[in-house]
Amino acid sequence: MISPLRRYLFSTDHRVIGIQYLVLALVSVTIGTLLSLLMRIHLVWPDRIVPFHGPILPEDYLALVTIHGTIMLFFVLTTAPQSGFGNLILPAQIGAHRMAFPVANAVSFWLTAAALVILLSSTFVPGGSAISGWMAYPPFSAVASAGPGQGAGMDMWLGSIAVFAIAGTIGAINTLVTIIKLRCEGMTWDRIPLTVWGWFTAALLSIIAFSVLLAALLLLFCDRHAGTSFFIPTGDLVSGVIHAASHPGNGSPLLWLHLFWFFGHPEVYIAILPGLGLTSMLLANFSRRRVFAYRMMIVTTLLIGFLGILLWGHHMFVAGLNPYAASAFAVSTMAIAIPASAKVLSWLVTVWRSRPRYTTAMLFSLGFVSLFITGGLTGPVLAQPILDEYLHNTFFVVAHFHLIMAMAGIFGLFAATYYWFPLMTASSGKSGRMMSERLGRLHFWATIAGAYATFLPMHLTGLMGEPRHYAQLIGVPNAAGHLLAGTLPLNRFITWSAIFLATAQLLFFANLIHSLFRGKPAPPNPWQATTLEWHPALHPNAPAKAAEERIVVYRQPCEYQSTAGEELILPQWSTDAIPNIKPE
Amino acid sequence: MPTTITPTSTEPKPRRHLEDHDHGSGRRPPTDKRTGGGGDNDNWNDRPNGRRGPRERLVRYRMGIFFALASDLMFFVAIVSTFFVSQSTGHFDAYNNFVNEWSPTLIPPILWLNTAVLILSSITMETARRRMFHEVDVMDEWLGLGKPITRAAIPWVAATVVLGIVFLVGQWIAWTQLAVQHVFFLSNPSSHFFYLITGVHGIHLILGIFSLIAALAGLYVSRSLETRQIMVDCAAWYWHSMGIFWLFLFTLLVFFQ
Amino acid sequence: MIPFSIQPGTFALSLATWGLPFDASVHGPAVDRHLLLNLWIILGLAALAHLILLVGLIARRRAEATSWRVEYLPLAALALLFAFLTVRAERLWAAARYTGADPAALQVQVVGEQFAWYFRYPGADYTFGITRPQLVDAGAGNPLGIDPADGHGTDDIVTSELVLPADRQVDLRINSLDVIHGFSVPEMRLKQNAVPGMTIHVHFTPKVPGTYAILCTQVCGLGHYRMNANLRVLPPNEFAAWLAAKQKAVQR
Amino acid sequence: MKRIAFSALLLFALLSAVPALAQGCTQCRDNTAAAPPATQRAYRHAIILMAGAACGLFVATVALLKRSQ
Repeated sequence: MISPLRRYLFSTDHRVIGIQYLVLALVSVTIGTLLSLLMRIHLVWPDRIVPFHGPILPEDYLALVTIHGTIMLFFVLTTAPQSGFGNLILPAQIGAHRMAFPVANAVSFWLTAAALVILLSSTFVPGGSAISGWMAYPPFSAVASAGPGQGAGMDMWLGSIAVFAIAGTIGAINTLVTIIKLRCEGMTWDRIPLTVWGWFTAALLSIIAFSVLLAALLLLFCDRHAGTSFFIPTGDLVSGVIHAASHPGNGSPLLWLHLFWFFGHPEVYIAILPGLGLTSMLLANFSRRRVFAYRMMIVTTLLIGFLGILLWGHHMFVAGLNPYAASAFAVSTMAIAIPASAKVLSWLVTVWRSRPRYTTAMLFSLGFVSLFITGGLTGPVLAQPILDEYLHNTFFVVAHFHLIMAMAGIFGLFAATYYWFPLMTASSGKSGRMMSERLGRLHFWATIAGAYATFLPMHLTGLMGEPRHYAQLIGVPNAAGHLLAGTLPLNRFITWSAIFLATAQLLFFANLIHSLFRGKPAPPNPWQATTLEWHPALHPNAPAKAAEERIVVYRQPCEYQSTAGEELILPQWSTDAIPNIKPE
Repeated sequence: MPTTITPTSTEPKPRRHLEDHDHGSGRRPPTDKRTGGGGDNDNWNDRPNGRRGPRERLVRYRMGIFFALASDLMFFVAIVSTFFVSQSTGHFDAYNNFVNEWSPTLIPPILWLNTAVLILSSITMETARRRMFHEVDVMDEWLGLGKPITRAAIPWVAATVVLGIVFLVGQWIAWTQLAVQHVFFLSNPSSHFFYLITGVHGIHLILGIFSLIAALAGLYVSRSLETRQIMVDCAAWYWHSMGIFWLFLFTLLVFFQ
Repeated sequence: MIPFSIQPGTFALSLATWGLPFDASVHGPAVDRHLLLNLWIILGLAALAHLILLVGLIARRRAEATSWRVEYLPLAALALLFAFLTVRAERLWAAARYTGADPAALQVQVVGEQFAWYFRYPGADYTFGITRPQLVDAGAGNPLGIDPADGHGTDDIVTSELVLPADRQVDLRINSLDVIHGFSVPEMRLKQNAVPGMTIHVHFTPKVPGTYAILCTQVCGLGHYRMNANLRVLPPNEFAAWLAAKQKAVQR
Repeated sequence: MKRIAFSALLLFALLSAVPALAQGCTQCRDNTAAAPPATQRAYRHAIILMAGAACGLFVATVALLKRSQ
């Protein structure tokens, strides 16, 4: 009998760790959403007083932006799909009973939690949190006197991200070894579920990217405290202080841009790749079809990851990059649109004339497809340097990455939650619970409406020329004030939509809490899925001695037969077809 | 006409016994690389993953350490590329002529000695690693004739620890020699990089020494042969790659300034 | 209640051009054409994809598609489309950035600092004077640190608004004193980061006289949102008069 | 086979782009001065080094997965 502390807090069981990650992500996403609401409200009603805080000063606004971006990207979109569901589901989907390195797994989680605590507590240090955005361009981020929050706040930001990078690397190593070494018999190259391919590619990108980020952070730290100048040019004059005497040598800020975006772009693929895989699997499952062009999907997943390493330069078109280099990066960026469209085509063909079952998970996968299309199509536009010269750092970009990364990523997470909730709530001996479908549908329609209402108009304000990171649109002097004032009506609409979108998530929380305690008990394989996480021996409520059972895989996932009216499903683990019990 | 007669399998497939699973240190000699067959009712493929014989855990840990080293490689690659860039970036002074403050740091000759020491330590470590898998000793130990493996490996590991410490001391001496010549971390871009690279690599080596000491302790304490093999093996691979990284970084510092 | 109030007329107008601001530069119209082409294409593609999705969901169930043509033909079409757009964009980009300004272009230096833009005209001798960061003192009227010892610097004109003649190419040399700023003129379809330690040239030709906004588009500190200036484009003769007045002011 | 050719084509597109990955503004005289050829070469080497190392790791790991099945 192990103590509850050992079991729930410092557990090395991958399921418990997965849940811990998801809880952490849920906390983070709540905080991040509230911060974004504060920003939206401040943009259109700048004179509102925040309770317990007073008016939002420009530096507060920039701190909000920075913390919002950092939390959402690192602690939600990286943590939840890759580490959360990666721990909960990944071993089962490849027929393994455990992750490769349970202790390293727990260490990785606690490092992540520590990173989050460091980041959030940076709000309380003198000067407040960092205000230089999540990309922290030097010299702004390298010189403490460049602004409030660039002192202790920036240091804590650096520390938090460094710890997170280490944690992410450990987790990625664990994932990779698990996928490569612990697959069960017969789980060959093209029988691996696409979700696992997503996790694999994302983990691969993590071990490549995070260590580069770590090196960049180390150099930036030296610039801030050891008096070097890797990123600070000679004779840089920040707030009356010349950094020539104290900083020998001549750094180049562009160096940081290269190093950071070498990490930063793979990072956004780390956030979205598991969602891509999950969408393919869910669409196929609920429309009772094979995934169309399965091998093609594997190749495109790997290709997206591979190209993701080679196109960081498209973040630097107007940053002083050599125009020829800009052209080259534009080509490589356009190239990645092709595997992405291949995925979309496969989804469309998979559901084409299939009369799928509209469960909530399916709805969210369809929503993922829609958002991926809408948000993805603006990618090629931004990939053209001459257009990026106008759109760079406007709200057009904000709309682009919020649709394709934030919203699509979140939709993937929602789909995963509704789909795997029975596995998340099941424990040995007692079966899991389903989430309420009625509430779920309501939640879906509210969320997708809110998402589009919030982020589609942003394209327009961006085209009107509204830049990012602006703490105010009202009361700006000169002709700029006129330009910005023109975007106010749309911005009011966006703010209202954002409030609606955030409020709609209360439905999700209600559903979560309700189903946790009162959800109707789940059958062993509620969705008639074919992947291994529903295998009786790998199910969380399997008896302990099931760990001795030998798992063998005979076929690709998502194989169904519909002969003479009655449908048969062929799970990966079974030699013969099982009649598909139509849910009432 | 020729007919092919396919004989139906007369003997039933051997049943698995739940109790005869092998956690890696079981009935099967740890040198055994067979997986099943042989009609000995002990087909190791009939085991769930992670239960398939002595070497499986070893291979898993080895792969883990390799991935860790791969990401560490990217860390050094990033620093080296920064080295190349800052080496050749300059600025324009007020009179618009190009100034590049990079003046190569003179490499203290003791670094050559340190490099030799590090290579030597890699050799001793490799010997220790080989000893861990020496078949005769492994069989002896498995048959219960004491811990010849440990006895054989400990001196080599200890030697590696000593050599590693010697290397670190040598690096420290190199730093002090530079300091005597008034070349400090802040003196010059190239000195930034000299101290940064040697320092970061030194930290890696300190970690390596800790893992070696852990391996030593494990050699004394641990009763499971496999665990000891894993500890020494992983420590060895880490140590070797640190040596290789150093060779690259050293060539960089010596020839590419 | 209606959460937002829009004059329908202006809204419809702005929707027709996707809300793009007025275009006052010579190279702008080509960029706008390409941008609008892109926007209409992706709008069409998005609509098409969603249509296919909906039809596929509504229509009666049928055996699943097996032919790989459904994957490769559209993919090839898309690849061609993207290639076409890339080539078209690259040609515009090359025209804008691959070549330098012509020697007759008006030379203006743009300097960003927290949180203001300064503009320097070389003055009568067409040569910029030496600047030293040590001498920077906005209070004493020398925000760029022009070295008084250098003869070229004495006649340099430093302004806080960018005044340009219409229909004459201008060659901006952009740099920054402290942190990275973003020099952006939406009405000129122009954007370039101002990076400390680098001098980056962009050149363009304003066409329509008027007053336009200059924004900072790279977060540079708490004053980022108010770091802007006016660009006044004057008819050539008025510009000459303005420049002469400024020069007289400097000589005195 | 088609897929191989397809990805090979993309790879070619990228690698043909690599030589252009120089750094600094080469738009006109002053800018070539602002980033002298040495600097551009250094940046090019750095970019190729990093991208190359990363791609090598990526391919190696995928090969590892392919082998261990």
